[in-house]
Amino acid sequence: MSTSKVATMHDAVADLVRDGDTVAVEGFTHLICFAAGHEIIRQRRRDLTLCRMTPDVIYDQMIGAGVARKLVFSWLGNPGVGSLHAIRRRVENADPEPLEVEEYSHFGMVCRYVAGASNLPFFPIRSYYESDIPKVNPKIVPMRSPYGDGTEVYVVPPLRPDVTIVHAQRADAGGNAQIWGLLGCQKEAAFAADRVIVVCEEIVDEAVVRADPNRTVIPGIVVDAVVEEPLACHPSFVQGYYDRDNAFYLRWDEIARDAGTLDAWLKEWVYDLSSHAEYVEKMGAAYWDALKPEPAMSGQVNYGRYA
Amino acid sequence: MSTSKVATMHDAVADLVRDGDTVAVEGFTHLICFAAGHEIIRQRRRDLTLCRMTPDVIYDQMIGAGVARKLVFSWLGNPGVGSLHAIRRRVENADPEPLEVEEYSHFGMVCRYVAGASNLPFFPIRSYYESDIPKVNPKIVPMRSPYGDGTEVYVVPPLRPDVTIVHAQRADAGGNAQIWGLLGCQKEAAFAADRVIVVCEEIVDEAVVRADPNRTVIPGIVVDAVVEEPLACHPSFVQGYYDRDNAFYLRWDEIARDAGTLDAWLKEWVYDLSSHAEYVEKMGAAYWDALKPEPAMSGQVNYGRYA
Amino acid sequence: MSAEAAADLGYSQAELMIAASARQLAGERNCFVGIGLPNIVCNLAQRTVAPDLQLVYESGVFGARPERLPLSIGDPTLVSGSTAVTSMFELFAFYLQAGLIDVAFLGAAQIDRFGNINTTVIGDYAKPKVRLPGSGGACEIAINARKVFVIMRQGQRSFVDTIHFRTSPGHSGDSEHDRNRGWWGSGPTSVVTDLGTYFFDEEAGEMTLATLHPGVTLDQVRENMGWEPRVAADLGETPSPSEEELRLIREELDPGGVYTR
Amino acid sequence: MSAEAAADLGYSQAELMIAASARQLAGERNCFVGIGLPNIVCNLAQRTVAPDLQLVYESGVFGARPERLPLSIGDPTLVSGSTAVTSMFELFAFYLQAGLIDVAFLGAAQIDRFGNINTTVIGDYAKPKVRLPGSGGACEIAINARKVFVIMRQGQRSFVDTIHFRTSPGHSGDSEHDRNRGWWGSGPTSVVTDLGTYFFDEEAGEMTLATLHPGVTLDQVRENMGWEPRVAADLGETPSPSEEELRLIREELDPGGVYTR
Repeated sequence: MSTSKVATMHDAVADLVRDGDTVAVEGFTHLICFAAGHEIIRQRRRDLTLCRMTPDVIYDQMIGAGVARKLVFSWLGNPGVGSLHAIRRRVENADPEPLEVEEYSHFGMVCRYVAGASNLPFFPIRSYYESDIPKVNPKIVPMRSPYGDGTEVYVVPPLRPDVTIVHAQRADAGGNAQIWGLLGCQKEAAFAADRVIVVCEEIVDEAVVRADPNRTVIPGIVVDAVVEEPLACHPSFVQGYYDRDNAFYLRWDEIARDAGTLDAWLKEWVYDLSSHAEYVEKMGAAYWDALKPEPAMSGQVNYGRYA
Repeated sequence: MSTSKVATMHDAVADLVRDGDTVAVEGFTHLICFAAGHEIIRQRRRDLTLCRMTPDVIYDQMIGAGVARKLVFSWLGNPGVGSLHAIRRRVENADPEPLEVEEYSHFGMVCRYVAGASNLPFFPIRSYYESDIPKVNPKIVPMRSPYGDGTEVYVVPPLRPDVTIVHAQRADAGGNAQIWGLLGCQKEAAFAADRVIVVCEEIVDEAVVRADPNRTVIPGIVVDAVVEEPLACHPSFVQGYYDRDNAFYLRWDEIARDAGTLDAWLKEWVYDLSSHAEYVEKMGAAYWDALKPEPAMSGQVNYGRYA
Repeated sequence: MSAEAAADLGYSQAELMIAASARQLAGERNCFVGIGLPNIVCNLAQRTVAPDLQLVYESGVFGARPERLPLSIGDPTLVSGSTAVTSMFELFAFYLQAGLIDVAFLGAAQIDRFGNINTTVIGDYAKPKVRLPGSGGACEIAINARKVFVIMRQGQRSFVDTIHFRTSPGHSGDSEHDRNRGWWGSGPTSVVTDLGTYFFDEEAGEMTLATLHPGVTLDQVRENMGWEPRVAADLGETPSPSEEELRLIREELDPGGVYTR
Repeated sequence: MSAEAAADLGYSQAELMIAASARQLAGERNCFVGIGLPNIVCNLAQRTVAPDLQLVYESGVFGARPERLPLSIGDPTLVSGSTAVTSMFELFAFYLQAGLIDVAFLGAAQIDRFGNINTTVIGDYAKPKVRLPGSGGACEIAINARKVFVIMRQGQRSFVDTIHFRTSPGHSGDSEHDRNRGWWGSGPTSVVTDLGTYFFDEEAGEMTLATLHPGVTLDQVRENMGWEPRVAADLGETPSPSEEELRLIREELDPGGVYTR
């Protein structure tokens, strides 16, 4: 913890994300680290297996940019809007090339991360009964209770990404990350991974973290790099920091319908910029101000000093 | 949530704890609700199956008072002090009567609650290999991974108490309980149970809970009664409210060595009192003042108002 | 029923569907809320027939009190002021799988007479004509929620004789089998469309037309589904939304008319 | 070695055991701390040979910075000012079972030459002479921690040829078997007693005397164990605690002398 893990997004991605890796950028509607996705696009990683419960706009951008050969997921869409057109082109028409898919249900994906995080060879769930999902995914297999009660469950295999990237409201230089609001499956995905990048709105003093240890979701022990990158989740949101940019989600539907438009967007907003800071600047301060919520404070609790 | 579940300890125990029940009073060193144990003794419940990871002094008192016929546990002792003499008398010498025991390891007990809370027929763990524990507990059985990787795990069965009793720093009248500091397995034990009693230091306005929803550990949805009972965990501790009374843990070692001394203690501190409030009064204000820590505040976080 | 016809009645199709669904939530407690119409349905029920209704979102929120109309299942307005926020593992394991969810809403791209639901693909799985979102939580919701409500527009492409992929299981058509499956769920319990409302016959497990919306004929229903429907012996008319229901929808729940116009 | 003899050397038995154990933590990172001596050992190591050592407690605390000597594994002083507090499920699953714990301390009522540990019963399980605490987390700690250190006093009743119950598995005596068990742990790696320090021979998996404490003879060691011990070819003497180590123990870690006098 005494060692700082602070890095730039460029260096974190350059050092820790490799061609051919299995990568999970997690965050369920909340805390989706678009800036990390953009950096992976910018550094032109290839042949990634991308994992995410909800492939959202960020994976449409990454897959549209050609970084991935395979997608592991449980719900594929632009939430509240509709389809992810770049991904659909690849799945439906192999345009410009095929995309392998491996799909689960939400709880199946979550349990795969839990199994990965817990070093378990499988995880049992009560789902998939009489569904066609196991028919198209042979990794989902039935298992009978050993207690003779006749109960059948399905089991899913562990998911152990090479790299998991998550975003937090704040972290200290050692990578201890605190998150509030929707927690998704970030903790499980981080513990399951070989390498972890924590991106955060603010790097704070260790004393801030230690004042409220129950708020720590990911401990520095599993973290390889900490990147301070404000507004990194746009157009997704960060509870207490900025709102979801719904207009962008709607706009993406238009952008992604056409490969040429998508390429132009990538050129303007990813390739032609050297960092997320430039993206933030290009959008303009007024844009960000409009996404900022009024404060709603949590109140404090007393841990007590026991000296 | 609109319905109040507030009850007195007397009424909560009278209504929800029945002879022959499987009862879990959970809390790992922290938040052990002694006052609930005393009320169960006072109401002379019988034939209980008592479950707890660490049977601690509270179960020595309850078992010494004759409420239980069976104990399910993972570590049996007076932490930092030594033995639980009343329980040992029953296990070693059937004095005054036998006590059935069913034992696991800590993680085995935790996973039993997780399975109970999750409606799973079993839960896999990587423990018990080459240990004698499965030899004396046939409910712990080996299972091979269905993925042909040769990995063997052990599985434990779900634990579903009839009643779980937990203590929280605060709860609202609907039973939504917030806990900080050591979390033990209370959440899992509460979700696993048919009936749940939440005891708390303070009943707070619902708005306090709603200001920091990530702090809620047990939702009112699974809670049947909420009891406001300050200092209910003595001699255990409540983070931020009072310290562990180590002197009492040491004293218990003397008290419990002799059945007569133990009975005299129960008469003076349980049977002859009508409530925990009388226990608090009998100890005297100075006693409690000495256990109170200096404040150490958590700081606040901003959830943001999204209107 | 055309949109104009509905407008003539003083309310929109969506408003009628919302009111009809909300009334079915009378007395319910813990409800897994979807986004869009189901969200408005639940909020309306909470203000009318189900004051104890707790809104649970698969994103991990329990007891939400949104100050604005949430635009996604993970809108930050669902978190602020809620009772509890939990990890998705705990939400699916301790709430849903444990049987604490009384009612859940599911959408469908295709549904068959037994309430089997497809949200995965149109066409062949390996080479789909249309790649749909997939299960999300729907598969385990169908299996673990005690009741499942479906709200959707009906037509020849969505109410089909044979779904292309069974994402979420419904009734099997064999009530004996269904009773012994050992899950909390037993297939959808209610379907509300733009034309009428349906329940599922307990023995046959088959979708059965309960009411026709005002101005809709049985022939219109038949024209908009891929099988010959069972019809309740006491087929009635769906009650119109009350003044109070319309006021709540228009003034409080969807003042912008995003989902209801 | 009698307590008086140790006093003559300018330090207590406990202080020697603490210093000897702490030095073995050089360079380690994540340590599962027990209460009592192991707690002092870890705190001493953090201040000397292992500045990056993180103190992890099975009660769910990571990165503790206790302001006082904790009297139980769940002392509130472990929580205040720590880096993270987590549920016990997560601590055992995500930290321990996942292989993140580099070193753990275990106690023993009985230990055999292979490091198998009994903390369950003396005598017959069904009718025990002495009912001991049982496993607690010990069984999974022995299996999942990468190294296991034992600190205990030795004698004929604790260092036994045949333990009465195997609570926590040690080495098997078959190194080929041990390598293929597929766990992180491989039985204890170090034992420090009041008489000497031991390691486990890699091939035989057997406890081997590495050093004798100052003033202790090999015969004394033999008299205090239930089997004929293996002795390292280069059997040496345990280095005495340094001035700085003694200062830290006496002034900072156990000023009341609760565990060290």
